[in-house]
Amino acid sequence: MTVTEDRPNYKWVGTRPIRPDGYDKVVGKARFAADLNLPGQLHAAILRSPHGHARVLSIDTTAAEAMPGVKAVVTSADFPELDASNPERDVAENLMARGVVLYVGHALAAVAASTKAEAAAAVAAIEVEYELLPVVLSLDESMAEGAPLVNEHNVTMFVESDGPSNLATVNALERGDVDAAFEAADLVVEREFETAWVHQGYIEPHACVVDVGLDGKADIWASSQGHFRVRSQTAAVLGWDTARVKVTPAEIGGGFGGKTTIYLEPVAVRLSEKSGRPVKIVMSREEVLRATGPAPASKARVRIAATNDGELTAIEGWLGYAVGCTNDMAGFIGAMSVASYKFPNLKLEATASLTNTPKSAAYRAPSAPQAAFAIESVIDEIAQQLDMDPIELRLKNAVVEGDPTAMGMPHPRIGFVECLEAIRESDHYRSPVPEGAARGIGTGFWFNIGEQSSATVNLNEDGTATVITGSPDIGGSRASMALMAAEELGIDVHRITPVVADTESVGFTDVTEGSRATFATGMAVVNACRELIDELKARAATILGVDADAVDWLDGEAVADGKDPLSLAAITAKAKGTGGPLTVTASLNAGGAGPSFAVHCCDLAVDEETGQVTILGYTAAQDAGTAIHPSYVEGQMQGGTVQGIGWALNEEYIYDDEGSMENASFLDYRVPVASDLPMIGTIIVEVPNPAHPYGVRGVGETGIVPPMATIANAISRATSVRMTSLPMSPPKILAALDDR
Amino acid sequence: MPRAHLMSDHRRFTDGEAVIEVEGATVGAVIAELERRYPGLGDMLTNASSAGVNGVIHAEPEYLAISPDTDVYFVAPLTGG
Amino acid sequence: MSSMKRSRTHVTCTVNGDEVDFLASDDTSLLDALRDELGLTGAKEGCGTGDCGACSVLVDGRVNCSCLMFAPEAEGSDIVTVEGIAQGDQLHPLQQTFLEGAALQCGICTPGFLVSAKALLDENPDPTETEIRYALAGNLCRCTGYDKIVRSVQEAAVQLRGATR
Amino acid sequence: MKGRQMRYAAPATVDEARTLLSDNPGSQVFAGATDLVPQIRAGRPSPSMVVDLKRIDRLTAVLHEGGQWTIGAATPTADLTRNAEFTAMFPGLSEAAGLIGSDQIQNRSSLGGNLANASPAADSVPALIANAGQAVIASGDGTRTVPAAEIATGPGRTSLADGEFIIEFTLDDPPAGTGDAYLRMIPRTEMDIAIAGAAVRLTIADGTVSDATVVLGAVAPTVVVVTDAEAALVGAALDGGRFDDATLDAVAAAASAACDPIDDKRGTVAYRRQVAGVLAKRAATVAAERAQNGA
Repeated sequence: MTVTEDRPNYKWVGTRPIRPDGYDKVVGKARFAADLNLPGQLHAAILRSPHGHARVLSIDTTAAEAMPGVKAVVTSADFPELDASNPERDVAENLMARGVVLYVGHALAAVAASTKAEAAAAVAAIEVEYELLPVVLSLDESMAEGAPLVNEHNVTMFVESDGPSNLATVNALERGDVDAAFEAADLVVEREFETAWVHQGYIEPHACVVDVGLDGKADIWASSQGHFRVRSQTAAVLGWDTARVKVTPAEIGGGFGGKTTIYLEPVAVRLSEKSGRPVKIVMSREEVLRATGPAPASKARVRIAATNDGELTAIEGWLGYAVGCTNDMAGFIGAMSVASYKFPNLKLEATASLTNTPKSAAYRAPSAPQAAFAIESVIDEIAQQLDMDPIELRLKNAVVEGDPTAMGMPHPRIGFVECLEAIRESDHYRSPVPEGAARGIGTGFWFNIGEQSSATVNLNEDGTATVITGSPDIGGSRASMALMAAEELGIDVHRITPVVADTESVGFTDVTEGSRATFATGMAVVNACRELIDELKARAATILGVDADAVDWLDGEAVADGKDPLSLAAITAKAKGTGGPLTVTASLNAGGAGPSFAVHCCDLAVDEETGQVTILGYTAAQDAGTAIHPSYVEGQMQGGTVQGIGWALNEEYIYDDEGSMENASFLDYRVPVASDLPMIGTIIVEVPNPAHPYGVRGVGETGIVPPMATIANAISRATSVRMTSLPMSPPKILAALDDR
Repeated sequence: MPRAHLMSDHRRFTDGEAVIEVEGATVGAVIAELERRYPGLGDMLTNASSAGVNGVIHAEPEYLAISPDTDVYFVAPLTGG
Repeated sequence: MSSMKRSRTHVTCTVNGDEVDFLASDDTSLLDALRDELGLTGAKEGCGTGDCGACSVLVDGRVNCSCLMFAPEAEGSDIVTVEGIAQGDQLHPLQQTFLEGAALQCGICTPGFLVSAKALLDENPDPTETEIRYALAGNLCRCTGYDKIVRSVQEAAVQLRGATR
Repeated sequence: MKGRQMRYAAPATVDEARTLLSDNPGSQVFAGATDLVPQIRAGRPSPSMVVDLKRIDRLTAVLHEGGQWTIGAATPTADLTRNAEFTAMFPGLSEAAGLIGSDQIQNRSSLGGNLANASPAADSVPALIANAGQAVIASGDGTRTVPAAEIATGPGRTSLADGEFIIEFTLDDPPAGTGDAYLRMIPRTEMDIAIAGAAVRLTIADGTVSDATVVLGAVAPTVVVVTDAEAALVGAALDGGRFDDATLDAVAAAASAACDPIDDKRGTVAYRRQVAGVLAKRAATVAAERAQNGA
């Protein structure tokens, strides 16, 4: 179902063609990073710390080097030490510990050998002497007075430093007079919340294949959300010129933010250099869970003031994020993600603190889900106490264009109200709540980001086109690029081949994150097509013998008064005689990414004897701006929602006292399975983003923001118990029911 | 004159003032003037901020031209997932 | 120790209709043998412990996690991987409905889902939604939320029943 | 690893398997390896040799003769859940066997492996014991037969001597008016290890329970036979086909009291105790229904 504002009648945008890369993916031909093999290739294994925090007194690799099949061994001694001002120092020290290991799973050394088994055996033969240091695992421990230092290199960002600290960032936002507003309030609800570490859980473990030639250049095939970032980070970690590194994007098996940074590539480069052979590294699932980016655990304290007629007058709160062993922006962004309601008075502080756990990474709308869980729970409790419909309460306070975001800047044109109305009018919300079940509502939003993209569009001799971009295709973006190009050029989408090119074959493009590929890279494609059309009109003028400004471009044809229209193919056929190949590259730094709001509705039942939650029905409405390929917009909404359901119900890192993850497998790190879920209904709301030629907002992030509160709110209505700690697993729910 | 809107973290440089009127034809010029008036603030804005201008967030706003009636919102830089 | 030879076992089996043979160490998984010895990289390793189903293959018509099988166990058996589901240039209805129904986003889990769904429909041509969801519970997908996968299997089942009616 | 490489062998007879085991110290039998492979990946030393029991016909055969079932120890559990006659007679055991992992796992997992791995949470074991399953064990040159209940002695520990392995299980046809059920608690709907499980088998004559077995899993180092719950059920009369609340409460209380659980990543002591009681009374309700409808 789609709710659409008036918009032009598009021919291709909004249709659902089969994605061009799909064929290779359903027959097993698509090449993901671990599927690539080069002649003479070695396999690498990585030695990882068994300790949560320790000084490395010595590493002895002599026995490992003598093992059968071993061709190269590297440690941090094989990498330059980056100075503190280098923005990639944390990345460098995360991928090979220098002197201190900061978490269980921190890489210390790597071996390349003829077989995987030989590499693993050699890693086991490396001898390391450790001096154990105190381990800090929780936010409370990290923030405690006199807490041991997690990472002696960390200084608090953006403030005058008074030396190493566990504090990563502090961000405060304030407007109005919060104290007066609470004084005057009819109703105040205050709650504390906590959320656990969760992993992005992409099914493809990190992998790369690297071949360093005798010319000193590294050829890298990698699974990443942005191969230009792989290039820049790899070069920075190695102290190399960027031009020495070429990165070819393999198909990527899921990222969700977790593949916006590197873990392996420079290690493979050094192993390949030392051995003179191509080197492949593939992480195990256990390594993925122990050593790659979870999303921060968090705590929150939120207090909201309301009037008896449901006006939300003030919010005061603190959001705390545990960000792992190095600095991270999570806390900074967290405070800003509180921007869905007008709140004339607002006082928020967000802090991020270090822990001896893996360096955290972005995960879909980073840091917003934790904040939304807290705020949307409290708002729902206000609706319960005022006996107001939860949608009506939100509609009464929802931000519209011109209302301030948390940091003050006015919102641009947004579709929050439209999403609330879409759920209110939906079949789901209008249907009676099933017997024995309860219904919850929750909302969320994410800013989305623009950043830099490039696109090259080549028109071929026969009027077909190749659209080349640098944005890895995680979930159907090739299809979206082809659709926008088809709309612009006026040719059949099947005559367009979208390509994701390597770092030497397309202009610089930032990482695929923040839902920016269809927005920003799409804008580059549109710009390139528009330039091409100008050129096509000029060529048509030559062919037709008319002035250039007498030619119009309509439905894929050049038209001029008194002349037969010229098809695109007719013009490309004469390209040689009219000035040569028709090709345009467009690059941009896209501003104006449009925030995307979502409203979710969930029916669930709680087994009050076991604490088990069964999701019976779920509908998500989200403002996509314009859905270029609606199937993949729905897919982003459904995927984000189900990740949020996992975050809400069962996913969590369980650490032992030493900081070792006890559930580092898909058996016990419990992502939702098919039988846990109903169909996830979708309502695409289309309030076009005025800053994009087709109104695109970007849809990847927001879906994960509402589910936790949506589910907690439904549980509260089912049981009269307010769950404030994620995950809301059966034991926790049963304990809360018993305390009722 | 353009108005610079500061996040609360930045206001310690300005005695708590949240909105400062500053002369400048680009965001960079505004930052330079703020640094001159409130030493330390300009560096902070350069390192830790994006700028929201006319509803659009700019990641590296130094050379962005602004008109005299522009509101410049300094906001934390964004990343995504 | 460096003189230790890794002994390898000679395994003969049928893969996607072709008789093949390969050499593999006894501790090699069937998954690694398919990928490294036979170059069939359609089956993926997502976990290596039988928890994600990305490595699913049919062994004598039954769906198995090839990561849990030792390569020599394949001796004499009939194996079908995702590469063997299409008939020549004719996609299997499941492959077609997955494409049309946008049942894949990143595509890493797709081979496993196709193999498991084929095993289901081979045995039960008219499964309920619940039966589909439980039959696919051994296959993790992190992109789609399963909705479009389940719908595509339902649609393929309809088409297959139509074709055999 | 340590310089030796694991070997694989697929004997065709029980005797060949015996010889392989005795000739190769550190060797281990397997059927599905659904636990073995993850254990090796998690760092447990590999056996010197893995002896595949699936190529021995007797170990994958399912026979029903003379009022007795004989089930090869390496039979894939999918063969049991798909066996309509077996499932009609032992619906609880069939369902329990069908809860061991995904369809992929079901085509590999076996009653023998599930029992011999000696996980306290093994799904098929409580129902196997509730149905008085006997294990036929290859021992020395011959065989010995013991109740399945006597195999596991603690987490990962069994009463099987070196070189011994389970060949098959025998189950007598249940008497008329008998029904069984197995329920477990997992956080998801599939793919998890049981936090608690309960198997109940009841025989009902003239509306009164004449025989009852209640066995819990995942709440103690081994399965727990809850004699107090059995006592509460034997003699209990059904009203409208159902037990009264007092009987069910007594079953639940006895089950909870019989637990000796641990806190771990999968559940807490308190939760396991509480839920074991809930599962026991629910399983008793289902078993009673089956006992009255089935035979």
